[in-house]
Amino acid sequence: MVENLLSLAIWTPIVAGLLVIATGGDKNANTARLLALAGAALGFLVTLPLYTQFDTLHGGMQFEEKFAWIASLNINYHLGVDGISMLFVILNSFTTFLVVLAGWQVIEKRVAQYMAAFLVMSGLINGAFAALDAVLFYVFFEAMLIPMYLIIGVWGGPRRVYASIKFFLYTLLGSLLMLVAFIYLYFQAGYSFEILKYHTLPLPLTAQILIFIAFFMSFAVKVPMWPVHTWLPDAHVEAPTGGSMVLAAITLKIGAYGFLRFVLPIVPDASRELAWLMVALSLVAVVYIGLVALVQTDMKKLVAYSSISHMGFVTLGLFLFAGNELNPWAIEGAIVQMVSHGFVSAAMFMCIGVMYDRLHTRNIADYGGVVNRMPIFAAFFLLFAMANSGLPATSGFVGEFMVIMGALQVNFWAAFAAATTLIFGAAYTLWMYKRVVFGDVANSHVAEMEDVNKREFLILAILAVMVLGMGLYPEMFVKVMHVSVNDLIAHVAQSKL
Amino acid sequence: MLTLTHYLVLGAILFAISVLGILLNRKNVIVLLMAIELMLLAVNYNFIAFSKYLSDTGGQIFVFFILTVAAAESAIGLAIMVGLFRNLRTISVEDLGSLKG
Amino acid sequence: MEMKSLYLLIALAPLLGSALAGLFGWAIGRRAAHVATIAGVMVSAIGSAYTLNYLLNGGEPFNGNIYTWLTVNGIEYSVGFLVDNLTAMMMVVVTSVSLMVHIYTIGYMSEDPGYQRFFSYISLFTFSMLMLVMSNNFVQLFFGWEAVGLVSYLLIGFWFKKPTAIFANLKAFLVNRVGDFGFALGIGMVLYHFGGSLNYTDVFAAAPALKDATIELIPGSTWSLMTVTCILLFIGAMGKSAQFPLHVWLPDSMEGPTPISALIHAATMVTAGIFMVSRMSPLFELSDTALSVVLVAGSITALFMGFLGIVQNDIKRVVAYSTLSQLGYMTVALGVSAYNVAVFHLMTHAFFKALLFLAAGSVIIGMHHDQDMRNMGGLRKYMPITWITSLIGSLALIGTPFFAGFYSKDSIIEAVHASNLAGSGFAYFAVVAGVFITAFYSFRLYFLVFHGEERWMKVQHDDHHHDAHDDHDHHHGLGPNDKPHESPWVVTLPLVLLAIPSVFVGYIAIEPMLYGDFFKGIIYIDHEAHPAMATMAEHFHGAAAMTAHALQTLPFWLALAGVVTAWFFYMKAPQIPAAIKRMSGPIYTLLENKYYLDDIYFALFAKGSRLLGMGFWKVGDQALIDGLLVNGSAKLVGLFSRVTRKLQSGFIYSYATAMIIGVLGLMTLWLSGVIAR
Amino acid sequence: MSFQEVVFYVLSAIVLYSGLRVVTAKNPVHAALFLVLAFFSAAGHWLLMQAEFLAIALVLVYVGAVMVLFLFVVMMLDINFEKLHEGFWRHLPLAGTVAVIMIVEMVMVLLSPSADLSSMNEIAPLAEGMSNVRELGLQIYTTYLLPFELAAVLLLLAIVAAIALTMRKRKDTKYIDPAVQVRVQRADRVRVLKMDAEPRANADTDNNESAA
Amino acid sequence: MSWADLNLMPALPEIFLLTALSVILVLDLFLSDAKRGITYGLTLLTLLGCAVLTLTTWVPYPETTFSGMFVDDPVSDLAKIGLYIAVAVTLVYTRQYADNHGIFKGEYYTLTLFSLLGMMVMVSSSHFLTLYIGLELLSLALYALIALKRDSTPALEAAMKYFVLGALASGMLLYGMSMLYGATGSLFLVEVANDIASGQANSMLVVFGIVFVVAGLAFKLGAVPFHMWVPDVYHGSPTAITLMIGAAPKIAAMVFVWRILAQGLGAAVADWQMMLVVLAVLSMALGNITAIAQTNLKRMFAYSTVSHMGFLLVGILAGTEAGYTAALFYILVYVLMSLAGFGILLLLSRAGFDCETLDDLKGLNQKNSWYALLMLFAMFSMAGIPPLAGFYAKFAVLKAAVDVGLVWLAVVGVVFSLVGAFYYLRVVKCMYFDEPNDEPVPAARPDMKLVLSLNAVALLVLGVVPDSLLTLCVDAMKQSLSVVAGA
Repeated sequence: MVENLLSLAIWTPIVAGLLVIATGGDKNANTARLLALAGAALGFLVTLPLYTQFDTLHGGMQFEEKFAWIASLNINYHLGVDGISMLFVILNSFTTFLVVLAGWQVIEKRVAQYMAAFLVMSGLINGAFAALDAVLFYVFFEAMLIPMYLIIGVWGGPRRVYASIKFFLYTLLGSLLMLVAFIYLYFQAGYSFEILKYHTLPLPLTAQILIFIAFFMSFAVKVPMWPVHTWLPDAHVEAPTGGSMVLAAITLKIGAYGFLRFVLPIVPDASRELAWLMVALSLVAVVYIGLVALVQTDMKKLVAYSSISHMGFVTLGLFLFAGNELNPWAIEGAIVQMVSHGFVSAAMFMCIGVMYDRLHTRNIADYGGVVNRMPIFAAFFLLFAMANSGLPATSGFVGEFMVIMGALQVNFWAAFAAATTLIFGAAYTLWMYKRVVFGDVANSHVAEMEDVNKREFLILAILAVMVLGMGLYPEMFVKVMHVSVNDLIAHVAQSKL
Repeated sequence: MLTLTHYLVLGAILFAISVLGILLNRKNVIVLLMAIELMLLAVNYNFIAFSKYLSDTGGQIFVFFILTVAAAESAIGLAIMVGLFRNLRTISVEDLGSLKG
Repeated sequence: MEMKSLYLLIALAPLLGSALAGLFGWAIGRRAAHVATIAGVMVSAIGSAYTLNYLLNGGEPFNGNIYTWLTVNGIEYSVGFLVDNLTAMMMVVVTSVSLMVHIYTIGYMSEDPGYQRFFSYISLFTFSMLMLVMSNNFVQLFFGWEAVGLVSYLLIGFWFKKPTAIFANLKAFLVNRVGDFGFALGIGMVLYHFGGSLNYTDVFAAAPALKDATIELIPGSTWSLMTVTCILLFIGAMGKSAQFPLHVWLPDSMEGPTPISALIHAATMVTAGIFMVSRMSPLFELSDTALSVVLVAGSITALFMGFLGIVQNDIKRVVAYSTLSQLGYMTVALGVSAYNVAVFHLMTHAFFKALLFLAAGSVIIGMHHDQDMRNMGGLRKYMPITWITSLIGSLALIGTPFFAGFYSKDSIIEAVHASNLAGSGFAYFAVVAGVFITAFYSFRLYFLVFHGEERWMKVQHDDHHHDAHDDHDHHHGLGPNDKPHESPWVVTLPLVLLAIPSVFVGYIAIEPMLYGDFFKGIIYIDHEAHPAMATMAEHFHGAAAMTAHALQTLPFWLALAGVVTAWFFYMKAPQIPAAIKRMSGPIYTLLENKYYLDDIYFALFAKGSRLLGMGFWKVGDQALIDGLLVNGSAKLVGLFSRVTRKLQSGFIYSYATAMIIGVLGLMTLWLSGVIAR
Repeated sequence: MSFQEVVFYVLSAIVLYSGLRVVTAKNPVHAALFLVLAFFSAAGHWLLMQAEFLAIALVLVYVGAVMVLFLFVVMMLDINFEKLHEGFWRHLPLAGTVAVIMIVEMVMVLLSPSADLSSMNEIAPLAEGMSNVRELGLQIYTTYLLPFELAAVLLLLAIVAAIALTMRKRKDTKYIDPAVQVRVQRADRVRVLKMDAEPRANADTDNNESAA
Repeated sequence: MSWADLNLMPALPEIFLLTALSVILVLDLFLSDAKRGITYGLTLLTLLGCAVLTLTTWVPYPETTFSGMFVDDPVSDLAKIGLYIAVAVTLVYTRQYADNHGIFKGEYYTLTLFSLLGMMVMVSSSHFLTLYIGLELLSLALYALIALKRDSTPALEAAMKYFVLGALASGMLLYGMSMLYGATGSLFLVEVANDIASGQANSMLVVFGIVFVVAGLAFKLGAVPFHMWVPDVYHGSPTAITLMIGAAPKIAAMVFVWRILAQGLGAAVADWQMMLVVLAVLSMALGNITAIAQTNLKRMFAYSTVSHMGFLLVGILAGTEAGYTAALFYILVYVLMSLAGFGILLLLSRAGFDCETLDDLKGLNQKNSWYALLMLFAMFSMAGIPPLAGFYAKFAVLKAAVDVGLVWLAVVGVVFSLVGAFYYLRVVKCMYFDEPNDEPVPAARPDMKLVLSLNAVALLVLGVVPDSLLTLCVDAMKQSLSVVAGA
């Protein structure tokens, strides 16, 4: 068994990123690409043992690494994953690999910087998922804003400046408050930034609620939950395809992961007290945002809104309390939904990216009859559209289904509202699909479109396999999380007052 | 009988007068500098009074150095003012408003 | 173990065929594609037949899991098969009709560029439908449920260039989704209240204890758990089986190629709801309220959708409305707890309706893809096989004694008659009136198509599809000098093969299915509370006796009246329908517009939700959140910034003043602190 | 009222009046002179407190050096005094209010019982044989050696700075180097030129005409 | 006291500096303009010598000399090392700029050394008088440095403003000192501290004095409302001098404030804490908000300085060892960030062109991505985004504030640093997102490029492994405070 797997997962892509940027200007673009691909592939490969060597019967942290990092502030370089976070480390490294592929030809300017930004970000994200020290988490959590800011701003669309700054400030606002909460907890926990220590820390309700609010500001923005979601459509629309993929597939998950790792275990009583609010906001996200998605004219915006709506399921699942108990269906469903959304949203953005690369417009109205010119692409797109609308046998179904099942066990009407996504989700996705893909060739531009090339095919095929695989055999993903989730539920059930 | 308070209050009033001077003389830098000299005078009053009433020479020595420093300060200040006047042909504060915002 | 492998083979063979044709169709060519898929379905069909035979001869029903799909809370949720008589019967129906349709498609789609794709789809459908009927649990049922929906979506939109087709498929999917919405919630109720398992056996075992359980959905008012659960499940059935008010997608689904109208929108998929409710009989039996809802929904569908069949001119749409109406019949049967009657009708209907559709398809081929009956007439001479088989199908449909439809339909009427459930009075009226209407529109179609003058000679060819202004590559209709030809053997063979069971299957199957042990232990009926089946059983003395008795019953004469009226109106006095049309202006318009339900739905739901979404977006997101909160605070900071910038006036005195005020402020702050102390 | 008090109040009146005049005078020259007066009176006060050395240093350093420098600059620069005094009365209310509040607050503090300044109300007489100058001198060259040295550095800095800021090597100055003057040779002073006779003036006009 | 008792060892760096300064002053007179580089080299050598002396005389406890007026403790040593580095880096960065802008004179270097001496005295004084003289040494040298570019009206205007306001601030500081003197009867920080701690001091006068002292200190730091000189002086001065003002003196000012408030008035923390809270909040708010409206980078940096000083005050006002440590760390990191930020501006300036507006940075990434990256490090570090050093500075300060129960202040701090992030982002935006203008990137001296790279990369390195510097600060502060508390 290799030691320091998590460190490898974090630092491999970062080092690769630095190497890539060292290739310099666009003269060496091809070297940069190859190097980035190798780095991303290696980064993905080193995460695989996390799954294969994972002990599914062990609820605590695994692959732990710990040594003093900033001794004077009592901050440790403490890494570890449980059944929940492990999946996301792999998912992230996986997505990065696809993103590097996705940007292969599309990005022509400042290739090395583009690739490096993604690789570095991948390492940082892995760090955020693996960190067991609050400050270490925070460092990773916030550091990833920098590459993302650049990705949106440098390679983004026409309104990229607005979008990137909005994205940055929005997310910074939340995380800064979280930092204050961490510091407060540090003193409460007897001068420690150990997240696991926070989990066992008794706190009065007022403190819990304040900490909850601080965490909420941070993670809700990241998820994003209504009403702090408006950065997302802008960021997605302006970001290059790879950026959107990573944003949707990974960074949003960090918000939800934060709720799992921080909010629920650290302030369980406040979570219970405010669960109604979380549920309400989540349902607003599902219904309201679903309707908003319906009227979008920009494909990326539509998918962005659909992301918000789908993430609403995640937050809904996380806060379904029946009495003191969290619902296992809902929690696991939320996690499954997170993973699944990672595949599906990445795939959706990839599809839009493929079309954008050909027509340079994201307007639904500029398309029509794409299937005539790009049948293979249309087939993939359909699969992902179906996954996006939660069709069984795709990954999109599993999470939504589980959350609805869980919601129903807690509150029928919550489940009722959540289940409307079956209708809205299908409506906005398929309506878009209809307008874009079906029909006769709409204009001369569409008539010149060419079907996916090998590289695009590879990306879409890999994603398709994942989407179907997860839909047909979710147990593969779920079995590693049972023990961790059960521990979490048992932990949250106990009051910390 | 003269008490410490007498001198301190006198110093305070002088201080206030210098403040008044600063607030009033919005245009004349030289008078502004003079007002600051008045402020230093008030400080000196305090130091000497305390020094005397506390029987500690430190205060008086402090005053000695304040006088020294003030002299050096005036030299540099006036040198700057001369330089400014050479460039601007004025020392009106109003004309020193190019840096703002 | 052996049977399990067989069942796996049955389910997966079509999938394999589909994958071959779909993924590699471009490489293997048209012929190999249809060979592969037909082979797959053939394997399934033979396997199914073997299974049925095996079960009928005392074989053990199979109930087992294949693999664990998911584990939650320690409970495993598996993919598994439950193969009992009901399933086996469904398998046979599905695979045999599917096989027929596969063969038929060779001829029907021969000119279509999407040939391989089509085969892939229908094989995929077969797989999905098999998964649905073979499931031993709710999740897999839901999977099949949605998968058939997906294929239906794909097939309705098969001609994706046709705006009407892609409108129809979206509509079908979404309306079905409304049903699924209820269905999913129903599954949730089952999961939550029935002990955490989603296996049929576990759930049915837990059900009786929960008969009187109540839940409080709205604080203060208690509901019967069973009623809520069953109604929610039934909403799913309403979507899939196109029951009022979720029926609107089915007529539009005729935009798809005819073979799939036969397979999916007549014989199999739409009956999934009927199958599901029958499967759930141990639950539905426990709630009279739910049964009443089923009954009323069914009767409304049976009657009112029949009316719509009368005014249609598109050959496929007539058949479609007839399907709707027949589905209503089945639902009515479910409502009166005559589940086996419903399933029986499902089976007979599958054969004769598939036949009718395929025949209609054959006519359409003959007419060179013109579907308007007003352009047809006298085809009898040119398409004899089609003509005969159509006649058989129609006779079966209207319930002509001895034909398959007679036994099933008459049984339904009897069952309703014998029922004492709330709403059964209306239901009885509906099904009886429906008999006349069915006969009328069926034979209206028959006469218009196969008899009378050859109208295609006269008609100027304009686009008379209601809103077909597309120009897809199907050439449209016959020219004045063309002659329709009988279809090739691949088309007519399935017609013939389907005509056989359309005639005989009722006579053979009625006794075991309705009154025998065929469904014993599968369909559960509380005979005390719902005596319809028991009452009927008392009066049943064999199929032959039933046939003989038919002449004395009202339905028979009504059917006859319907046929005669149709003959009179469309053969003898074609001016009468026109006159009626003129006289009954508003009613006719109402019918022609399908009770305006489409328009209402469109305005209310499609437009309404878009309006709402637009409002949320423009007002909520853009104006309030972004405009006011986000950009607003940014602007506010900017405003502050400009103000504070002004403070930096550039003048020494104002800086000095600031310092002095600062000192004064600090002093005052401290003084007030001292005073406060 | 003792003599000392009388002197104190008289001097105080002069200090405060001249202080006020410093900040209100129209003409900076007047202001400077009033400042001189204020310093003189202050020196008197300090004498009252037996700080003789500082009293004299104040007069020497301030009046003798700093104020002269001020006056020098004021007079050297050509300044329009009227313009500098504009807006004086406009600012008076605000400035006055601030000043009054400041006085009130400071005096309140100083007079408040909790400030407790009454406990030290006597100037202790100097020890026998000590004078103020000796006292300070001893301290400055021993205990306060560091500040003393630093003050020296500060003065050096002031010299360097003042020179750096004001000394200019202007190209147009008529600067004479004595060393050069002394070493001067005849050849440097007288040069004999041979010139052609100048052409007649009308030659120009001819040329001009021909050019035209 | 006799000469034999005088231990000059602790003051060795200062003595060396003064000697070298005098030598350079004289030597420079004999150098032609072409050989001015010798002065430059000598100055750097002097700094090196000082550093060597400081390091060799480093002891992990406070040593006093000159009758206890001069103290050489680890904090002062650390600060001095910081000062040498800051001044040396400043000189390296400004070498070319000074040449291009006509201030490449001997006075530039001697005045710089004078100011350095003033700063060193400031950080090593334990007596009000030496503190004052040190402060004046620094201030007078800076006034002169600003005015050194004699033909530049903005520079002179800046110098004038700085001078007048500085004198006013000195007056206030002195008034406060006089009150403290009156309250305790001593000018020695240690005695003042002991008197206050033992309750012998006249508490009314102490607090009265504190008001004025705080005002004077706030001016040095540039805290609102005593900050108004900052933008104008930063803006008006030649960029080289701006850096001279904006970097090293901040360290001195911080230690100066720490000496007075923590070492002298530590026992009266309750009295000055509230005042500093007001100043800190105002500084963070006004600094950050006003910076948004700036298009001139120097001005923007000025306002950002104001806000940073607000943050620094949060550390100091905690009044705990951790707080002081945080402040010390903060100021060191801040100086590093300022150096990097201004370094880029200096790098991009050339004769006749000062790079000082946002537009001047447009498209820098396309012109020279390495410079852009360095500036990016500086900007994100200033914004306090990990993994750059600026984050830990903010973090340590916030931690100190929360420790003493000022959670709300920490929240206010982070909210305003969010506002602040905006304008740092805007700089990055200009460099990375905008299309470049025609202005070419001037060639820079290799030593400057190297130092600047090291400087900016250090921000990242310190962000990844901040512990070394932090530990230095922690130890220095602990060793410096322990004896005072014991005395």
